[in-house]
Amino acid sequence: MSEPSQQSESAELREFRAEMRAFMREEAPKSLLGTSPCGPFDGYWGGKLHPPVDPDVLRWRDVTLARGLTAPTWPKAYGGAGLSYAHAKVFYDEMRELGLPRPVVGFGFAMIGPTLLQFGNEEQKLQHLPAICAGEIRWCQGYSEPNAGSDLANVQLACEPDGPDHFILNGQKVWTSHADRSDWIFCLARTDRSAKKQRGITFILVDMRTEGVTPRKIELISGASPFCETFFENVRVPRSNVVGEVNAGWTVAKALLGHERSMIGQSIGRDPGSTQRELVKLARKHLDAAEGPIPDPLLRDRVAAVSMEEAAFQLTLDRLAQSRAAGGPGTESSIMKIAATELKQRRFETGMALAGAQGLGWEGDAFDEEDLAYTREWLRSRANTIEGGSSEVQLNIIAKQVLGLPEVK
Amino acid sequence: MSEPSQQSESAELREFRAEMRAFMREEAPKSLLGTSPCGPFDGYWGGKLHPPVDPDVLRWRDVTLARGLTAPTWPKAYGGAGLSYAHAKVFYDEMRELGLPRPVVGFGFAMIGPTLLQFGNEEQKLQHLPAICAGEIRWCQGYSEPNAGSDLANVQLACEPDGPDHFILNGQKVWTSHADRSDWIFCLARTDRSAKKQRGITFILVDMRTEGVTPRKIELISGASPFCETFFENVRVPRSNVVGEVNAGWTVAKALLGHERSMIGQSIGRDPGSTQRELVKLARKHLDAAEGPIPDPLLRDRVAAVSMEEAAFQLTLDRLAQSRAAGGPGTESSIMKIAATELKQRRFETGMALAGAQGLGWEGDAFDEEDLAYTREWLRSRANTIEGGSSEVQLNIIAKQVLGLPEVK
Amino acid sequence: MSVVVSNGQPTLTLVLDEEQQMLRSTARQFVDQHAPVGRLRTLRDARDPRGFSDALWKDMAELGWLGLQLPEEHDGVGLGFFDLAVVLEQCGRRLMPEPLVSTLLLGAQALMLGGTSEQQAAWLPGIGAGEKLVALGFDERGARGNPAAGKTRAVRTGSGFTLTGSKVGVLDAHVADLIIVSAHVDGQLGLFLVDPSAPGVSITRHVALDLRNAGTVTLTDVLVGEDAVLGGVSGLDNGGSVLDQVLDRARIGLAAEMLGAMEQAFEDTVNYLKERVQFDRPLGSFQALQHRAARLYTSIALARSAVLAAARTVDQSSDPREVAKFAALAKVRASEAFYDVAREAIQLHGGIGMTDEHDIGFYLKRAQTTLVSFGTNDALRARWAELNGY
Amino acid sequence: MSVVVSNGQPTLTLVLDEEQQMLRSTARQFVDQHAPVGRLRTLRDARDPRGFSDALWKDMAELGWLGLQLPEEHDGVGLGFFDLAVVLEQCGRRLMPEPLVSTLLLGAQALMLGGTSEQQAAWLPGIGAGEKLVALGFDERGARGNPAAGKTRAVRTGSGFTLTGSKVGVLDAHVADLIIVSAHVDGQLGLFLVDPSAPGVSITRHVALDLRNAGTVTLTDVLVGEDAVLGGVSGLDNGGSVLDQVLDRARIGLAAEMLGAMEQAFEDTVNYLKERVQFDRPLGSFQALQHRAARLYTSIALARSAVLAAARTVDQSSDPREVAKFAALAKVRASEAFYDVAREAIQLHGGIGMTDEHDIGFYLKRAQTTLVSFGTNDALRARWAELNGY
Repeated sequence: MSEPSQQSESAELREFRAEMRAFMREEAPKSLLGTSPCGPFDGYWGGKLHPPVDPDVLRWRDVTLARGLTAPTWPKAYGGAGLSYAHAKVFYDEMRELGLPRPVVGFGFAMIGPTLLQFGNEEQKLQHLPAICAGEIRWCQGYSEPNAGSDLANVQLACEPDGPDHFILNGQKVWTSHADRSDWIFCLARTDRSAKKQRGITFILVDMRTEGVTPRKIELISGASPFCETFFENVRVPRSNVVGEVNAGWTVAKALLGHERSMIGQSIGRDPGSTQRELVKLARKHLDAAEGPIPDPLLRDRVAAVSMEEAAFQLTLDRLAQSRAAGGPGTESSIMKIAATELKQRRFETGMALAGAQGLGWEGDAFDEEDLAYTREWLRSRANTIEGGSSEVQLNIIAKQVLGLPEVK
Repeated sequence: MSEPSQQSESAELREFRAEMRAFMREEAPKSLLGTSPCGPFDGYWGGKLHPPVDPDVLRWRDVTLARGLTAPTWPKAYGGAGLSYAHAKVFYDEMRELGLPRPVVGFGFAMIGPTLLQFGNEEQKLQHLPAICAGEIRWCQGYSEPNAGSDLANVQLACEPDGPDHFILNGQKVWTSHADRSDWIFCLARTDRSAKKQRGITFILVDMRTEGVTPRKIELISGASPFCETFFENVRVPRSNVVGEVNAGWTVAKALLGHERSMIGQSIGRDPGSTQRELVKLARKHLDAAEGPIPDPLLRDRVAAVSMEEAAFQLTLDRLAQSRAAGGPGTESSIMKIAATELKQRRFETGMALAGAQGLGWEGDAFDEEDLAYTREWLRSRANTIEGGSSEVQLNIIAKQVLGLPEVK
Repeated sequence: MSVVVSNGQPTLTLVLDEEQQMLRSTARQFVDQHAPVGRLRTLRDARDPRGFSDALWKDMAELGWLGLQLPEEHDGVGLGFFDLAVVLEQCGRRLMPEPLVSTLLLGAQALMLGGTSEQQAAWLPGIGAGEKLVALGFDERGARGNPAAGKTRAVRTGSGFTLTGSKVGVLDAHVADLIIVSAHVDGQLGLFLVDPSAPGVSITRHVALDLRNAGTVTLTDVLVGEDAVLGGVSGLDNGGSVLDQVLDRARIGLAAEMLGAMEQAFEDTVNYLKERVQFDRPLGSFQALQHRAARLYTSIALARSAVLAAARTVDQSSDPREVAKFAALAKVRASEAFYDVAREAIQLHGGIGMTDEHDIGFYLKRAQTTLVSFGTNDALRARWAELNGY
Repeated sequence: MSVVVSNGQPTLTLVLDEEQQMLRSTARQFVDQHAPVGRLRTLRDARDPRGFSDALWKDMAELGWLGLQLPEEHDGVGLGFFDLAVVLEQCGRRLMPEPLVSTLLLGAQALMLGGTSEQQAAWLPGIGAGEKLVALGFDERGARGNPAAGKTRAVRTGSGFTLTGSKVGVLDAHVADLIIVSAHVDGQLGLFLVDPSAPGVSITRHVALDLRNAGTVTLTDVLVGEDAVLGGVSGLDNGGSVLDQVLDRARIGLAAEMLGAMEQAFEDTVNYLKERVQFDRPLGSFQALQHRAARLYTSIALARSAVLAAARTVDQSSDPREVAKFAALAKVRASEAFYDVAREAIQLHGGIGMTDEHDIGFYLKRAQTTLVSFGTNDALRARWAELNGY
């Protein structure tokens, strides 16, 4: 965990900070200032199906894209700005300072982009990365299947050769968030049934407009959701869409999962102190106490406990980011996934305790919109410890990969 | 879970209750009245090494022994009274009502006695059971070994034939409570190293005065303890001391474990409301609040929570006893072991929170005796979830035997 | 029922006698057959105006369950509260939205505990026959479940009282034939019998999180006669105490429902663990999950004892403080266990447990609702402490 | 040290720079080599009159640790509190009973924050050199750690004050060259420098649960001069505020020790799980235990961030309220994690973990002691809430 001398770097970064600040003051549409916490999912998701209503969103995309700043750390050759992580952090810090949204967001940046940079061939990089940077293509994830659950390697989506240059896909994916709004999907598919489970998997990219691809929305216990099931019926895909080697997709898949976990941790921790503010606000509203100590000492204790959990979590995000920036280990995405999602669940449970009977509505005038929405969010939060790699899977990873505890023989 | 008609039984039991009451009023030494909660371990432990100081203890033993009441449910032929469990409960209820101790207590009654009744041959029953009833012989348990931990079947105590009629024992037992005060020990010993682990075990009784048996006391984190290590060096034991068949001791051992678990659950739950009384007393003492609500609402909430846990536990003991009495399943000793020991730990943790800085003493005048003792008891309580079958082992048992969850293949 | 005395404390009978076992098994069969949890989804999506099945309610009346605990003089079966709890447990298994809590636990108990013989005669036979539904309103916005904190007032007029105020979360108000409300009058808390169709009464139904049915009852200068006071005008100062006892019984009855619900959710989850294969093994063979299931099982066993003891105490004890203690105990232990079970049930079901099309999510919605209803765990622990003198 | 501003909040540097890493690794080596936990047993059983090793203390002085944070003008190294915390963490690993908390966290901080330059000159060089030990008494029987609830009084005399009262749990009082005590005077809380050998001072040592050393200091009409007031007579009304700040630093320093302790106990436990074979498998291959270990690891990681942030804040923030917030955070998160780790460490070690001859039990004794010292979690959560305006 050696850390570069802060002194020398600061000078260069300070200069870059000033440059970015000036750029944003001049070029960012005024209408967007103060509108966003600048999290990895707060902003324009791109894609052909739902162009933005607000032309300023496209203008902000254009001015940043021109400097490669929609994907600041990606190489310039693929539409990025070739910046270091430290520089990128300065850029995001400054946007956050101004409440500016990231110019384009989505799974292209957080998941498939970094994966293509690592495993894609030159043609694939040139085909997809600039399109992601420009927000032209929106991506969704085709990992989970109905019979797999946490056992992601249990891939059944059939992928069989069709002539020398094509594959035919048949089967079903589930939990494909926003599949109905996406242009492309990255999939795990089964190319060899005789090999050991992790062996016969291929990582393949599919254009959602291909004939035979059908997304269907899933309703959750909290109501409508971005999740879909996606069905594949004789879907013909060029062999050139395979990332990495045929039957070697599991390696690609695991790398992408690491990107996903970090992203979940970061997206939940993106607004320091927000949990405390939210709970104190709910306490003031529902306990009818405009100021001073929260009158119920047990609820006050609970709010403080969750708030402290938030603070410790937030500081841990900072600490690990600094450790990574200093070249230290960055293998702690599993603990952040667990900590982030359980913090979120405790936050909503505490909020529900504060809301009391006002949290028991589903529909109807007896409840205000805010209360009804909060209850739905509480329900939704139960999925946080399941999706993106369940807590149980993360605990397995920590036990084995971080603590080195032995496998069962 | 059919229940015998309460009406008819009550009449007979009422009569028996009156009889017992009269017996106790007349025959029990006055000096013993009101001295005991009548738990399975509160009283005279018997044995040759430590005869009781108080002659009234022996008188109480004598008058009950004459009626078989030191072991009320055991057959008359072996020194018991041949009573039903329902009658025995009435007897204990009445003793408890008067605060009378059980006449003799110990592992003879709670563990080896019931096991000999089930698995011993006639000679063994006649040799040992009356001696237990009379409190002549005190028993200790030789199960655990240093390398076994929860894996009780991993028995290494070597037991090799020495001529046709004897075995020679070599090895070590650990956690042999009160071994230094006991006359006999019941042991698991390894008679076949080639067989599967559970197969080559023999259940054998050993007179502690045999040459080569040496107990050594163990000090715990809480200070002095009843635990010992017991060493066996070329200890010669008659083959007639084997209970059940040679190499078939594991069946005997498991039955005894069931008796042990029930006993632990019952001994902890023996005084309903005692946890609440203790914690309220500690709160009044340490928070300087002679009456009224406990002034600290968070501590008050904790006391109430533990007290409710106690009440639910106590009621569950009653419920399961009633269910057993009515011929229902009695297989729930594992949940009672877990519930009892964790209740005890939470009770002491809460007590320590109430004591605050007064709980931080080991020795010295700054602390009163009661506080010092309480701290030791808190430390001691940590062993409750380890000894007598760890919580982990109990959870395994519940998962597999009660819930029927599958084993790993 | 026998009370065995040990150590000065009565030992409560906590097992079912033969008749109760038969009752239980009949109820279980009926509920399993006629009241699948999926009904909740259908009723919700169809925006059913009543939100439960009238036909089923009538069947339950015919089976004698609605009059189970009602006195024989009012055409009831004359059994105990314990017997009612046996049935409620089974209804709770499938989260039945029928008006059990409103009519049997709140309404009927209020009438039995506080009503004049005329009032009882007027309402109890209809309740037992499944012909009359009763609601009870005691909570108000901002009162957080404490009846004394409500603002509804009754003002004496020449011939009776005028009621003004607003009650929230009134279970089954939208279908009730009678609504009992608490109101401050002359420094007391009185209970009043209100005709839902009387001028000045307005009822707004809402869809509740757990798909039981509830609404807001607003009273604007509603005129009632002296005979509308529960227990008659002479019993006006008794309302607060009756309401306390009614709420204690509601806590116990609700806890019995919760017991059934947690048992069913747990059973479904254990079955899922046995069937669902991941990583080429049944999920249930993973030790970390086994231990969690075993802990839930232990919590449920302890909750069961608390609930049965509380129900038995209603029948055996003449001391309302004793019932109140057991009510707090049963509700708290059941709430804690139920919430844990419902939460873990979803987690252990994984993604499918989060979908609306699977039934298991309904248990979490019910668990949260019961956690808050008739006293939070915090409030009931404080009540327990107070009743135990600290 | 750089402060990066994001979102209006300063980002604290939470990683060690190269010098700090070297300091850490030197400290770790030293402690591992010279301060095994088993020492506690030896010191206890020998009834050692001092209860710690003077020789080790001198070695630590020579390594520069005792003067690490003291100003250079008083012969100190002039580094930050963060650097001191780096050393404390390593000392905590092996539960060192040397007078770190008393002398460095309470005594030296009080002198630095509140002392006159004469007082600092008189004591700080000796502290750094390992020649002077300082104790601080603020708690009294029944005061439950709240200095304001103490009953010790200072009464003005002609030439100074007479002190009367009794302080409990005073760390290292039995060996202190100076005892600082809080006392009410003229409606204020003052801090007074008391010579342990002065007439009227009596010190009774006790053996503490965690084998750190503490005692009761009884003051009977102890006469002190005006120069005995910390900060001088003019600073008399400042005592309460200085004491608050001293206690916040003690919380943070103690939390750093706790961090080291939990890390060591956890490491020992994980190693035990890897080595110990039961049921023909290493214990650590059982998934239920793996998950519990993984959860502890997560708690420790979060505690670490809170502790480092708090230590850094002492150096970077001029706002005592900000330090107080972080102190509460660090102490609570460290206490919770440490207690869990220590409890689980024994459970996972099984029977051997319960024996006095094994070291792991000492961690639980320390965990309980730190849980109560310088503010319980309940009290510190209330303090956090108050500081955050609710």
